Amino acid sequence: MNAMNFIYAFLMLVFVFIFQTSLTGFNRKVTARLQKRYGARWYQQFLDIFKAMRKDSTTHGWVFDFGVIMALGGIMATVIFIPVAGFRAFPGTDNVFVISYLLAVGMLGMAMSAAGSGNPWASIGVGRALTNMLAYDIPLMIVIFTMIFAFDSASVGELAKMQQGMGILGWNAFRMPLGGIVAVIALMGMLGKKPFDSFIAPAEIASGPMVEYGGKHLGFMFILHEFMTFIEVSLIINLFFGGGATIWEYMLKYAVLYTFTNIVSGVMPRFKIDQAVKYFYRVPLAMAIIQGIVVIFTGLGVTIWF
Amino acid sequence: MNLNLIIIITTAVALVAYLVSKVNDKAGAAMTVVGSLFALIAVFLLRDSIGTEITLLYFNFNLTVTGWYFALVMLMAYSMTAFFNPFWMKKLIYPAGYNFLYLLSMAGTLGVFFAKDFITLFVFWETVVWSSAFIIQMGKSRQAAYVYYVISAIGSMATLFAIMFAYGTTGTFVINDAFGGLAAYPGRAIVIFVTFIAAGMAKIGIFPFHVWLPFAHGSAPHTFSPVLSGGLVKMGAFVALLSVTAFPAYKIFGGMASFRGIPLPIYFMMALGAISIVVGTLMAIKQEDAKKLLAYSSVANGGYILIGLLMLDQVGFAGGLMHIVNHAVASAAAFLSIAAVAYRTGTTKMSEMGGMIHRMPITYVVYLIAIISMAGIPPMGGFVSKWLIFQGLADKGLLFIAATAFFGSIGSFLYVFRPLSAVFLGQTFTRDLNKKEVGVFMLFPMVVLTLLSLLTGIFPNIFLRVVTEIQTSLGVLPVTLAENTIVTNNGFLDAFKVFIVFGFGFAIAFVLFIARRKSRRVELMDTYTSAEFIHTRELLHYSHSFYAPFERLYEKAPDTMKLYHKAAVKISEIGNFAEAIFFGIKPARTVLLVMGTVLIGIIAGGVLS
Amino acid sequence: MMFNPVLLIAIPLGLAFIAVIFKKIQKWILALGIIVNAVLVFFVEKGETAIGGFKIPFGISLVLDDFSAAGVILINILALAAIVIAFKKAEKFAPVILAGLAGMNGMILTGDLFNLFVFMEITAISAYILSSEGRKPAQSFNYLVIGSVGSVFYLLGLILLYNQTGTLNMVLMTEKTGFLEQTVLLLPVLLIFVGIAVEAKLLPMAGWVRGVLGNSNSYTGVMFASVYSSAALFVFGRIFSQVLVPGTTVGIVIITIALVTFAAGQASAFRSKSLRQVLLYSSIAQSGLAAALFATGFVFPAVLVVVNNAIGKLIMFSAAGSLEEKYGTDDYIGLGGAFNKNTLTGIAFTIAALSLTGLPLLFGFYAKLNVLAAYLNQGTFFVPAVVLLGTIVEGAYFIKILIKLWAPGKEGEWADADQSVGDKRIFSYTGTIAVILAAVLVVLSGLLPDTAGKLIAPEGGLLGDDGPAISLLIQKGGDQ
Amino acid sequence: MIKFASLLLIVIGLYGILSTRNVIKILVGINVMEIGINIFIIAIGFVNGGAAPILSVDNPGSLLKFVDPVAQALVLTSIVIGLGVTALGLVFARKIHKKHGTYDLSEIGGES
Repeated sequence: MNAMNFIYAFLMLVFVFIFQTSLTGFNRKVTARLQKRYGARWYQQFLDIFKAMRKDSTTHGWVFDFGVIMALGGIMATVIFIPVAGFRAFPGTDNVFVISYLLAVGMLGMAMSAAGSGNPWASIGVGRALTNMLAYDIPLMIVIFTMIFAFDSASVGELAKMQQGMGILGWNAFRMPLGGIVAVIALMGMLGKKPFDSFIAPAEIASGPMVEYGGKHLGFMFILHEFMTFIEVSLIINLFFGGGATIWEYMLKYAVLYTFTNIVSGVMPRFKIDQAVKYFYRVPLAMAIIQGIVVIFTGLGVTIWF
Repeated sequence: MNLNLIIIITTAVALVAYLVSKVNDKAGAAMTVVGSLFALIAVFLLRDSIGTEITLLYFNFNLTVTGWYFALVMLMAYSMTAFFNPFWMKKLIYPAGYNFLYLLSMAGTLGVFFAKDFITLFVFWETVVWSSAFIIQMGKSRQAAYVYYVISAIGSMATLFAIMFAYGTTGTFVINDAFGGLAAYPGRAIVIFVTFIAAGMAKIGIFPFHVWLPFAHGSAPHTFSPVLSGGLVKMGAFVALLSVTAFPAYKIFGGMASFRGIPLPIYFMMALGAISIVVGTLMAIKQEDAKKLLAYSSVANGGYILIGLLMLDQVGFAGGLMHIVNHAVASAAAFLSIAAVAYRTGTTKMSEMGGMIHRMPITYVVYLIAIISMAGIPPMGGFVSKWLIFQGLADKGLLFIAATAFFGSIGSFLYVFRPLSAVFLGQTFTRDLNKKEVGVFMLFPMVVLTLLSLLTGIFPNIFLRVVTEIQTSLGVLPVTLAENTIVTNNGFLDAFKVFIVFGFGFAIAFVLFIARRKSRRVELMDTYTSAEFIHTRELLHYSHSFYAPFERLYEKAPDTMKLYHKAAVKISEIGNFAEAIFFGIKPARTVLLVMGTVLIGIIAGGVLS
Repeated sequence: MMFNPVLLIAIPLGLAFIAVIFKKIQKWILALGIIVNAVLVFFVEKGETAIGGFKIPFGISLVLDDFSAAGVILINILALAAIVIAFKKAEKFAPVILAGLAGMNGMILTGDLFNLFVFMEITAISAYILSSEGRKPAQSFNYLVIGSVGSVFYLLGLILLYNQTGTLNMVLMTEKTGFLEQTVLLLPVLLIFVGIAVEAKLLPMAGWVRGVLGNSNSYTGVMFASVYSSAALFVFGRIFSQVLVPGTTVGIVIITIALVTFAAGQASAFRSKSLRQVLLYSSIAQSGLAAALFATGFVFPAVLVVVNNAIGKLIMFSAAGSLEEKYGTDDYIGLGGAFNKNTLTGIAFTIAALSLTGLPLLFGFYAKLNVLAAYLNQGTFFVPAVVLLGTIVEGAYFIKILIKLWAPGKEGEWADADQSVGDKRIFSYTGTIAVILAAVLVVLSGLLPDTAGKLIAPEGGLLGDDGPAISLLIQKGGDQ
Repeated sequence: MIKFASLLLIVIGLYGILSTRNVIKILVGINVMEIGINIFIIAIGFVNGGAAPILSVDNPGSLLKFVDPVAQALVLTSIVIGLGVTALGLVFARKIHKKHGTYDLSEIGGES
């Protein structure tokens, strides 16, 4: 751990921000085209963020501010732990549990800040978001658990590396097909894409947790959202789609997967929150458990099966 | 200072505290602080005499590092909570009795952890049970003490049966010898294992014995709930530990059918732990009372501890042992902060409070850190232990147990956030606008516990070194520790680095935040309300049925308490029947019954011979 | 200086007649008799004493071995304690009580089966009269009829045995029945069992208990639940552990009845709402346990159970009776917080209840440990399981009572002294001291169980070689 | 023969206790039983053609010819005890009548 690590980390944050925000802008266009609109320019997302950061804002007390800082801090720390195409700012810290639980610090900060605003809509949104998390995380964690058992490693980077060099069929999404499906569905839930977007639920609960934000707080939330998206998509890319041998391969896979979720989201209706829970506990959970049983008791998928 | 002296002195201090309390109850309560701190320091200093044996009356003690570790956790909970005692004397019906029993039960726990033979173990165990039952009744519910006692008694009696059975089989009460000799009787060993662990399960609050926790933790005096959840529950963990180590469960059941390397009897117990995680989590999510919610969270965390301990391996076992400390610290801190809030507001119902953060910011931070640890989020201690347990489970491929463990872990985000949001965040109720932070004397233990939570999270190896010592003393391969890193088969964790990176991220965000224009402070009521005017603070606070959509999914789930009710009704029915048959005013019936007895006796005698 | 054990019978009997004559000073005679007996009981000569100049097998003899010594000491001390606690209630019954005491001492000491019948009848008649204090003549009458029928059965069984063996002496009877076949013994042993079981409170035969004990006062409750019942159980022990040791067939019948009594008693106590009813059912249950132990031949554990029950019920029944006298009810739900101002009495009551439940550091734990060890050493698992299940139920109802009496207050609110039923004193000063002493005895003997065991069985065993096995083990931490 | 007759008496007494609710009649039943048992004891001790168990100049003969003296002693005691119990029972009966105005237990109802 020396100064270089921190410089790398900082550079990584900058890269992730630019990359993901551009991709978001691009996807806004994709969504617009799906809806037969023309859509905004690809850099519109940057403009939105910078505009928000420059505006005046109001605050509802210290926890409202502190929560925002804690959220962004936690999320950025998590980004730093994500291995991108073999690159790690702090080698040896990409344990999958660390990543998935450190992510929770950011979420807790966000929830805290939102609830601290004193607006009941925000609390309702937080409650829904947490419930949603309870729904999608269990099937995903079971699949990841199976993977750790199968490959004897909990390091995201190593798990990604193990899939490389065997062609497309070496990806875990194909070695453990059920698990791959579960992962993509869970990713939809994580990203809050339709049909699992009831915690934001535009036009339903006055935009949920974000209701009280404006100015730099809102700008923080935008940035945070970009980072969070990056963490979530990266996790799936690394664990199920072989990561990337080069940064370009990685970015390509990433862009494809992310756009894919957006396209699916564009044509989906919305689940009520309890419907989402029921759905996750029926289909993906069953698939995850079947996948787990197959892997743990037969070894299929650990050794490539063709 | 040896153990006998510690036990005798604490008992003596208990008596003195009783007498002093008769004169001045606050002074008596101060004695509990002195007594428990004394015990904490004295036991800490016992480190050097580990391995010695000692006898008091007919009790035999054996100073093991395991006992030392458990005792420190327990005394930590007792001594920190004791700081609250002086402030609650007014609410107690028997302040003197409370102070006496507080210290007596503490002395009792020492005996449990250092017991060399079963008689000692059981005697001290029961002392703790009944002294705490008498404390619980002083709280908000008489039913609570009753339920607590009955469930404890079910466990204790099962354990007594196991003890005597083992004694009948091997002819000794010395724990290691009595259990060690069971290898030759695998059939009996199963019965003994299952019944022996029952007391531990009842104490930790493992399904189906978990029903007492919400009653007792929820309704005990606010100053005793932290001890119950942070301390006494861990006594159960100790018994669970004994049943896999002293009992050599893995050795005795080694030849039996097993599931992924876990012999079935042990796997069954682990499954109960897993059920407790699920039940505890689901029930905690729907509680309306902050203390009851934390009580159910203890059920879930008890499940983790049990699973960890029962694995008895390099990693998961260390996680279980570590979780004992972490949960004790976190849950004591959480209960204490709720108690502090209750001290000011007089209630623990979440829907009757809100926005306390603006009145009691330090208490809020204490609660925040406690729940971060409890939910297993880095950089607090709870994460480290849960990480170890997950790694252990993944190593063994215990899929179903792991699934519940994940469920409990994510579910804990839901329930720990509820008091945070309902009690501390949101709108401050008009009634509470003039409330103040509690005094220094009450803040001190809370801050100490918070620092401990951080310490276990950032430098877990300080604690894990003791854990490795325990593992070595029990003949288990100790968990591998590098300088700051914990190494397991399938991954490693550098908690300090995680903390530093987190700090780095936080620093960037902080700089970014203050670099932008300062924001304007507005009133809490000044929020977006879709252009409606709402002037009642209480109406703008969302706290009741927080997770209503989710709760609806399992509202019809059966209640375990009904099972016990049914059993009680059945016993009453038998009693009614006996009374109706045997007792009456007319002698004729009794005479007839007597004749019948003779007749049946003759027939039975004839048939049998 | 050692005295002839016959004095234990003669003194109270003589004083009883004197008390009838000098009615004015009968309460002082009562006090004198009880105290003299309580002192004398420690200075009586061990061994067999022939009465009336006949040689031992021909005449009546008194046997004072360790077993009967434990019995008479217990009975006389309990009788003294009962008088101390509620002298006012006792004084008008002076002759009856003295005669009853003589009868009980005789029951335990006698070595002759017919003599036993006589003493049992004397005791029973005094008990009938005491029961009339409850002002429920129909209940007393019920008791009298059941008692009489029981004694007729006992006599019938006795005569049948006499016909077979030609002796009434217990020692000779033991020898001679050894030669008889089980089937021949079946009927007489059962008849004798039924006769004794009426007083020992085993279930089908104990139909009178609820009516009598349920209406007892602070004195008669103690007499029935603790004094009479202990005496009857000692007789039960003498007969079924030594004189007519039941063979397997009869043994199974008797033990089954005893265990059913235990279970039914605990269940009935669990459902009862009135303090005295709970206690009387609990007494029935304890009798069942002791009887089962005696019938199996575990004399020492059985005696521990009897002693524990006697001391516990002494404290609890006197308190229950006194509460009823003070507050007009003994429904414990209506007595919330009665111990609030009676801390010392409350502590004694609590100790007694916890000891009955068998909680450690108290005498009851030692008793329970011995009970369990006796069975498990023998390889019986069923009975310990029943005993422990019963203990759970027992603990449940006792803790319910204790909580109610200590901590008044609505559910959902903190326990509050203002909600208690009142602050009337339960006992007089002497009464409080007596119960506290009894409680201290329970605690001390629990802390030093080995000493207590030695006091009860100095030779290390009672009626055979079933010595206090656990006691020694505790001392050494099981290092054997 | 007399033995069986006495046993029959005991059974009749028992029947009396079982079949009636009248306090006085129950006491009579008890007394019948007691008489039965007393006769039974005497019958057990009876030796056909035996003399009174008194050693005298007239009767110095073999012990076998004596009637069992123990049984007679027992009966004497038993009778006295029976008397006492009956007297006490009658006192209770009187009290019952005084309190409830009837001797019939089934008319008393629940006196608990």
